Formats: sequence, structure tokens, C-alpha cells
Amino acid sequence: MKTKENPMTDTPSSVEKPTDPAIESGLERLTPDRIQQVIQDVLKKETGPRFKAYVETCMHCGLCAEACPYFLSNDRDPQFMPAAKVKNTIWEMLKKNGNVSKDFLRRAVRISHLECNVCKRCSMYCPFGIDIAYMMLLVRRICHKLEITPQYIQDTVNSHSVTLNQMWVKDDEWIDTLQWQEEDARDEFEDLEIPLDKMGADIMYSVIAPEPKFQAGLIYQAATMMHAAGINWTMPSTPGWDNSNMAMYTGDNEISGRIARAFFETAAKLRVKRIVMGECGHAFRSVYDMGNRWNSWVMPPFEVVHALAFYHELLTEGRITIKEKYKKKVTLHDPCNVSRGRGLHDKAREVVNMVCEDFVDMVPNREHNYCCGAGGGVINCGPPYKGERMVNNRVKAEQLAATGAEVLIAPCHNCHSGLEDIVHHYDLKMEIKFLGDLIYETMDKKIYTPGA
Amino acid sequence: MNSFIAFIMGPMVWISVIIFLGGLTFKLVGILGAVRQKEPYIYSYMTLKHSLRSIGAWMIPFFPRSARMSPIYYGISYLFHILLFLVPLFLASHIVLINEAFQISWPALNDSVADGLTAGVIAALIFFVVRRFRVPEVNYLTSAMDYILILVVLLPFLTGFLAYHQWVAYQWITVIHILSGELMLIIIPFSRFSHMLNAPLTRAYMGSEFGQVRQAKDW
Amino acid sequence: MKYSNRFILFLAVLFVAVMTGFYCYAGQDLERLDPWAFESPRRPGAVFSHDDHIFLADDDCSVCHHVYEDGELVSDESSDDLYCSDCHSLKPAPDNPMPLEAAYHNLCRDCHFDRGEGPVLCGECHVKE
Amino acid sequence: MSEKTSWDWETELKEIPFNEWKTHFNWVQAPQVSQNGESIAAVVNLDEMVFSVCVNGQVWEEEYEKIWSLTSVSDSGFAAFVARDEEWTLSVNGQEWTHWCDFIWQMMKSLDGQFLGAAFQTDSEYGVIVNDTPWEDRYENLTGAVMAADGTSAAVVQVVPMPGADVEAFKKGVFSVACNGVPEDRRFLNIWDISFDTAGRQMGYGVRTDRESYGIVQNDTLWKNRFESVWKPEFLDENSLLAPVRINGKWQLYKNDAPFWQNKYDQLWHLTLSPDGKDVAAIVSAPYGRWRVAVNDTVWHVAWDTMISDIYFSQDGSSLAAVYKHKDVWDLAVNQTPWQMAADMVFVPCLSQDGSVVAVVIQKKGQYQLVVNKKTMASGFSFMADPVISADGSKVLLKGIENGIYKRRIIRV
Repeated sequence: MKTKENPMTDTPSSVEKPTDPAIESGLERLTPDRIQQVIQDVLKKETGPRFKAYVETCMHCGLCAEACPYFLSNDRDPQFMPAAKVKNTIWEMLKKNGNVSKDFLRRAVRISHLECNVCKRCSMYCPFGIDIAYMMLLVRRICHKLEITPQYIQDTVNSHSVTLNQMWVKDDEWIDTLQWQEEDARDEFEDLEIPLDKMGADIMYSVIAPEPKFQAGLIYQAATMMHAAGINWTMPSTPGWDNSNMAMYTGDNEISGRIARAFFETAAKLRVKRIVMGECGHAFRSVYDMGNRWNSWVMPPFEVVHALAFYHELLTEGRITIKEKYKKKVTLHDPCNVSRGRGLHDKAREVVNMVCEDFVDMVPNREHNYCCGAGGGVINCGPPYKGERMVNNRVKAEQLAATGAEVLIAPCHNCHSGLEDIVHHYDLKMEIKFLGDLIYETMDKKIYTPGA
Repeated sequence: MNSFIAFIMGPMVWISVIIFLGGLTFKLVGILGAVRQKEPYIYSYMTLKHSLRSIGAWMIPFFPRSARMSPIYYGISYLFHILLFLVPLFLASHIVLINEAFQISWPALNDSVADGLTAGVIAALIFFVVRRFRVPEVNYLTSAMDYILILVVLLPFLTGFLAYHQWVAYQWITVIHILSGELMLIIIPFSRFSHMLNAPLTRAYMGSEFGQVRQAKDW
Repeated sequence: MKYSNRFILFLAVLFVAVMTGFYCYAGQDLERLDPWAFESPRRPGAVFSHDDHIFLADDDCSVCHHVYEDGELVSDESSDDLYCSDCHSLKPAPDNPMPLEAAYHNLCRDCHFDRGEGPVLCGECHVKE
Repeated sequence: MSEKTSWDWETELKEIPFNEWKTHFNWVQAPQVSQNGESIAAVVNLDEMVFSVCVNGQVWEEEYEKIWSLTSVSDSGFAAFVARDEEWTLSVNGQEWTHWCDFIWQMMKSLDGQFLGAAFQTDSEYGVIVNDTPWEDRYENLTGAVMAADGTSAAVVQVVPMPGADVEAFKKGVFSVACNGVPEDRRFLNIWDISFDTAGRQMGYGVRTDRESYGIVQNDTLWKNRFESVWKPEFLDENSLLAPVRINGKWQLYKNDAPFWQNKYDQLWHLTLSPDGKDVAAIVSAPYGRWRVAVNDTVWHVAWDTMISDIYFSQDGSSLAAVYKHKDVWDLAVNQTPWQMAADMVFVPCLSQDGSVVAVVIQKKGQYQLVVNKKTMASGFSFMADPVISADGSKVLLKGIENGIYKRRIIRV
């Protein structure tokens, strides 16, 4: 395991750091006055006793280090530990009253956007429960206001601001895709419908923009399940269908709130009772935890049911039955935003065991699972950073390899994409699937009749 | 000299206790008020049940995974924090003074036990210092203030230890002992020692967010 | 390493403090009170010279050997024919609010504070044997 | 709606067997009911990739590959987007428009049913079409199309090409508002929520001028003040534009670039004007997470913890109804009085002209009910369309399906 060919021995220095045109041109435009003014504004106006308590309370004990996959993957390099990321960004900004250099900011952008998945694992390792992810998001907020956010993720935020979806999917493309999936799915169920804008349906099904853009088959699968389970459901034809939210991750809270508002008001307009969403983690966080709060909704105004919980419901209620269990040895990745973010890990295991014959757990797991390394907007910073993402998540590769599973279930889009990169890079010979893929594959394709 | 000693054993004790308790109270009121004013949403997510659940979970020795992953540091820290309160409060000499002042008393530790525990506190502090040097990630975070804070705790315990044994300039050591004890009390509200107040609050908030909103564990 | 100087300084201070302690330590035979009335005294008897104190009190025994009746000090009466423990029981009792230990401490220390001289700290009287 | 007087308010019950349709067709999609309740329609499948619309048992003559967005228009008619040979148009009561395009969506209709509009795309160029007349200019991107009562249409359009992921180009502003297809000069990073005044002559909308500055445009003029965010503006009259704006984390109502309401709220949206223009209402959060209705900057004394979804004035402005959710159940409140229905869903209420009668459809345990002034008038329906109250306020028109049969019932209040 020590040869140059072995990717397990990559170190950060062996990966070239790309220059990001958006960061560079943003820095170019900045003046010391502007930097100081923005930082002071954010710290003064947008933080309060919570931030103060975090800064005053940290005893520099270093226990958070053990929590961070970046630290563990980079041979325990201290600068990757959570508290060090705070020290090298917001503490310094606070100490210098915002009077920081452009080189400092260049580093701060990287630390906050590329060396932290805001997965909150570290706040479970800090004895005081200090929310370091919150502070990294605060740094991102400052970067947003200074207009030095990395290019690709900024572009997705731009897309959000214009189209209310993440991928510049135009209104007609969205509807057209749904109709196309509906048409295809009629090969399996001839009267299958993807009901658009159906007032008073029980459930609004929502997805993230990459589904219509690249993975329309997932909508097909979901429609098949809804139809087979006899659900009274609908999908919106109007903006508000996308539950993803990258603005939440760049600190563009205003756009983030606008996205979450559109999402819930679409559900309100359609008079649905619940919202079910596909297998995405950050989208769940956006509507369950963050976007709703900006809008003054303490908790989401509609029950938001993540796919994991929904599958659990369909299977335990017998609305969907498994014809023949999946044979291959599978393992399950717990996405931060639905396990640490919503405690769905036990339900996920129950579903996996209902669907698969041979399940092996990763270690550590549940709330303590290692992050995929892609979430928190990191993968959305784009291809230029893929190389370092691979290095920064070696520990995940080791964890995966140790399971000996053939199939890796990743019930979150970001995790899915990130783990796909990991599996290829470390040559792990694992297939990656959504849980929905497996249910679709193993389910009995007949229509549920109540009482039968 | 006697009038100076009378001052540090009399009014100065009052002053430092008042600053300590008053400072913490003032701080607590300040935090709660500032939350109400600037981040009122925080109260929407706090529940007593989940606050206590989280604080409780973190009080059980070696229960959080974080504790199990650093057992030595965690174990020493844990004992250190207990002794930090236990030794001074149950020290016979302190109880005698309190008894004479307020006519209240409680059982005291055996002197040699107390002596051993004091040595334990000192050893723990030395361990903390060594850890700050030896463990790279801790060293990376360490600033001069971290050593100053250790010194502030070390001083009363070390001088107490020396005073008990009467090895050195007894009078001076005892005067330093009294003063450094008072100093520690006084700076608690104004330094990161205020984690004795803040930590339960941050823990309670995180515990509530995890327990109430996210329905997950935070240990 | 950035912090090594500070560390060495820290150890040096510690070392000097401890060594000074040993250096200064010297045993002496001292005239002491006999703590026989205490069941299991935690400290050695206090260093005390009766002759010196008689002199300092201008032969007025009642300065220390006082008499209280109904909580009031009876002036011009002396109790020099009694042991302290004859009145001051070990624990507070209805007829004695002042336990023996506190009686000693208050009597000695308060006087030393009032006069501005004499030992006031624990170890100044309870000198290790 | 003056037409309401011409409707049949006398016949107490008219029935159309709806479930029976399922035996004639492969499958029948969700029904739509005309405004006057005389007809019920649904998209029906005739064969593989063959669809039509069935109205009161009669199928439109034309058949299509796809049909969607079936909507009631005017008193008794229906319109839908229809596709043949992969080309789309809008069909009104079975009559296709002459213009066909690559895709069509977002049905817009004027209250009187005189104008029908939609957004369309042909050869990846976008525009708006109103009453079969498409915009002359087309754009590479189009969002947020709106149509005024007089058929004037507007939308946010992209007027400068922008390569993929070009954040620098985006910063310069590539979007503008096109009214009847003609773009305005000024470009912005973002434009949202175009509002017309009642006459359809003036436009107001929210914009973002740089990454963190938001503004309001009123008749081509950008307000001088910049805000942290803005929500949809509304015209109070042709010279006054109101907009909720965010300042220092709180929302306030501005009029013509100056504070209009003095109070600041944790949220302030769904600006709703009484038809006589005298009262301004909005949904507000005060304090955080407590939802209330504010009328002329005075909040209702009742507050709810989950959501207020929409609010409605009666024609004379005397009554205001709010649909809200509190502790997991939906309810309606009229003039601060909750009806306490504990419903699974509350649909859009109908208020009589003088505000004395309020009728609303609710859902409870999967069944639809009609509730008028807190009293349940009908229940056990499997479907109900929103009710209508007669012009004199004495009768309520119920439109719903009970035991598979569509029923048009007149209920006396």
C-alpha cells in the first residue's frame, strides 16, 4: 500500500490546486475597505450570542479532530481538523476585526467550501456541542457577500435564482420530461399517470433538478412505485418542484429562503397533505431545517417525508410487496442530512433488510457514519476539485472496502455521486445504487388493493 | 501583614465570590437576553427534555463515542473536573473557615486523601500541558492563553499542596494560595473558564436541535 | 517548535518553586498546646507560649480565660481554674454555642488580627512536626 | 362576476353519472368542473397514445397524443394543452388554436374568460401567446409569465446570451421584462413577480441589482432604496405600488419607495388588497413562527403556529378570510374567528359580495365536505370543486361527486 500507483497514499500536496476564475476575479475586485466592511457587517448584524458562545467556549481540546474525514484522510494533518478550520477563518476575521488579506480569503474560501462538508459530525465529538458547520456556513456567507464563491456552485445558485431549480431546467423541459417518463412507464402499467397539478392530492412528490436533467429514470421508478402503491399523488408543473438548494450552502440565505418558500407554497397551492421527496439529503435539510427557518417557519409547514421514510411506510403497510429479495451483499451509507439530520438510519436499515438478503453494516454507522465527502456543496464546486475530493475522503474508501459488499446503497444524490467517484478512484469494485433502484428491481409489479 | 491577610481572607473573599457569581449571573442574563433580542428563534428549538438528555448523555463516563475514542484524555479530564470542585469544597481547612464564618459545615475529606487528590489535579494539569505539546492537532490550536489558563488553575492547587506540607516560605505560599484562588474565581466569568456556564447552554441547544428537530442522538 | 520555549519556562518555574520549598524546610522543637481534648486532632497542637501571652496580657488572665453567662461576657471574672474544654464541648450544644475548635481559632486569630501581630494562617500555628 | 346572475340558481339538483365514464374509456383522469357547474370534464384515454376530453359524457371530436392542464374557462367551457405529431397548441372547447409550437404550458385566463394565454417554446425560443396571437419576439429563456385583465402579457426574458456557468456574464445582468414581447432597456441579475395594475397599463416587479441588493421597479423606474430581499409588489392604485421589503432581517411594507406600514415583521407576504382599494392585508409572522393576518398594519389577535396559506377579501372589503394550518390541522378563520373545523385540508373559500356568507370545501378523512358559515351543508363526497355564492348571497352552488355521480346542487343559506 505504499507505491505511488496506490491512490490510498495520495496526500494533499500531491494534488494540484486549481485556480477558480470566480474566486480570482472576485478577489481582484475587492479592496481592503470592502473586505473589512463586509466582514464587520456580517459579524455584527448577522451573528449573536450563539456565535459568541461558540468562540468563547472552545477550549482548544482537539476532540473534534477525530470526527472529521478530512483530518483522518489527510494523515491527521492538523489543518484539516474542524477547530483548525475555524481558527484559520472566522477566528482570525474576528480577531483582526475583518482586516484580512486576499491570500487569507483565498484560503478561507477553500477551507469553507472545499474542506468541510458541513456534515455536523464534529458537533457530536465536541463535548460542548459547538456547531462548527454553522461557523463554516458563516464563512461562506461572508464569501458570498464578497462575491468570491467558487464558480460552479455559484452558477447553480444563479440557476436557482432565475428558474428556482438547480440546473437551469426550463419550465417546458421539466414538464416534457415528466410526460416522457409517464409515457415510458406505461409499458409496465398501461394506465400509469404522473398527475400534474392535481388539486387536493394526498402527496406532492418532489425531486431535485439533476433528476429531470440526467436521471429521469428515477422519476420513472418513483412513478411506478406511486402507481403500484395506489397513492393519490401529484407533481407540480410550476417552479417550486425542485427541493434542492445550493444557495443554502453558499450563504445566499435570501435566495435560499426564496427557494424554500416557492417549494412550500407550491404544496399549499396544490392543497396536498404531505410532501414526499426523492433520495436527496441536502434538499431535505433545506426544507426541513434551513430554508423554512429563514422564512419564519419554525418547522416545515407541510410534513416532508424523505424517500427512506416513505419506502418504509409503503413496505410496512404492504402497499408494495417484494417479490424476491435482492441477492447480492449490500452495505448502506447513512447520508448526514437524513441520519444525523433526521434520524432515519434505523428505518433505512429496516427497509434494506426487507428488500435485501445479505446486508452488512459499515463501521462507524448511523449518526456516526463518515461523510461521503461530496455533500455540503463540495461536489457542486465542480470538476476542478475532484482530485482533492478523492484525497480528502480516503477514509471513506477504507471504510467501504472493509465491508466487502458488492453493492453500496447511497440514498442521497450528493452521496451517490461522491461515492461513485470514490469507488472508481480507489477501484473498489462496488456497484452504487439508490434504495429506490433496489425496490424497483425487487418489487411485485401489481397494483395495491386495500384489504387484499 | 496581618491586616493584609485579614483583607484577603475577609473582604476579598466576598469580592471574588460576588464577582464570580455575579459575573456568571450577569453573563447568563446577558446571553438569554441577547438570544431573545438577536436570535429569538433559538428558543423555538430548545426543549428541556432534549437539553437534559444531551447533557446527561455527556455526563455518563465514556458514553459518547467521542469519549471512547480518546479515553485517556477524556478520563483524565473527567476526573479533573470532578476534583476541581470536590477537593476545595471538601477540604478540611476550607470547611473549618466556612464553619467559623457561617456556622455551617459538612464532612471533610481525610487530609492525606485530599493531599493525594490535589496531587492528582496537579498531575492532570501537567498532563494537559504535555498534551498541548505532544499531540499535533491540539498543539495546532494552542495559544499562549491556553497555558495562562492552565497556570491560573495550577497556582491555587500547587500552592495549596505546598502550604499543606509547609515545605516552603509558608506565609507567602499561603498568601499566594488565597490570592490565586480568588483570582481564579474572579476571572472565570471573563475568560474561557466561562465554559462552566456556556457549555451546558451550547450542549443544551445542540442536544435540542439533534433531539427535537433532527430526532437523532448527539453523542 | 513554536511553543517549546514557553514550555521550558513553565517547567523552570515549577522546579524553582518546589526546590525552594525543600531548601527552606527546617525542623525545630516548638512549645505547643496539647490537643488532648480533641478525639482525633487533624493538626498538631498549635505553637503557643503561655508565658509570652501572660506577659502580653499584662497578667490579666481573663483576656483569654473568660467567663460567659447567658451569652454575655462577665467582666473582671476569670476562669483560669478551668480547661477550655470544660465549657467548650467538641460539638455545639444548647449550653455552648461555640465548639472547642472554633473557640481556639476565634480567640487566638481574632486577637492576632486585632493587634496586628501574631500568626493568623493555619500553618503558622499548626506547624508540622 | 356579473355572469353569475344568468346562471341557473333555481334547479335544486342536476346529476351527471361520472364514474360510468370509466366503463367507456381505458382510464379517466381527475375531473374538472366548469365555473357554473353545468359541466364536468376529464381527460380520457381511448387507446395507446390516444387521448381526448370528455365533457358531460360527450367526447371532443379531435384526438391527441397528449393532453394536459385541462382547465375550466368562462362559465361553462374548458381549455387544455393538446399535442399531435409532437406539436402542441391550446384547445378551447375542442377548438384548436391555429398556432402550434414545440411546447406550451402555464395556462393563464382573465377573470371574465375573454383572454387565454400561455407560455410557449418553438425551436428553443420562448414567448407568450394570448388568444392565439404569439409574441413576435422570442427569447432564449423565459420565466414568470403573467397576463393582465385586458390580455396584456409580460414575462421575464433573457436578452443577452450567456455561456454555461459564466458567473461573470450573470453578474452584469442578462434578464429584462418583455411586455407584449417587447423588452425593456434595463437588465437585472434577477426579476421576479411581475404585477399589473387593474387596468393592465403599469407594471411593478422585484429585481436583484447585485448579489445582495434587491429593488423594486415601478413603471420602468427602479426605486432608489435597496433591500436585503423583496416579495411580490401590488398596485394600490395606478400611482401607488406596495411591496414587502426586507431591512436588517425584518420585513416592512413600502409604498412608492418609502415606508408605508411602520411595523416590522419576521415575515410579510401575500399582499392582498380589498377590491375597493381601501384596505391592505398581508400574512405576517410576528414574532418568529407565529403567523397572523395584518390589516392596515394591525395584526389579528389570533396567531397560528404552522402556516397561513392564503387570505381573501369579500368584494366590499368587509370580510377577510384566512386559510391556515395550526398544530397539524387546517382551518379557516373569518374576521379573526376560527371555524375550528380541524380539517385535513381547506380549499379556496368563496365570500359573498357583502361578506356575510363564506362557503368553503374541506377534506376530512378522505371525504369532501361543504361548509357554509361554520355549518356543514354536505358531506360524504369523493370530490368537490370550489363553491360559488349567488350574487344576492342567498344560495350556494355545490359542485361535487357523490357515489360516483356528479351533482350540481343549489343550497339555500
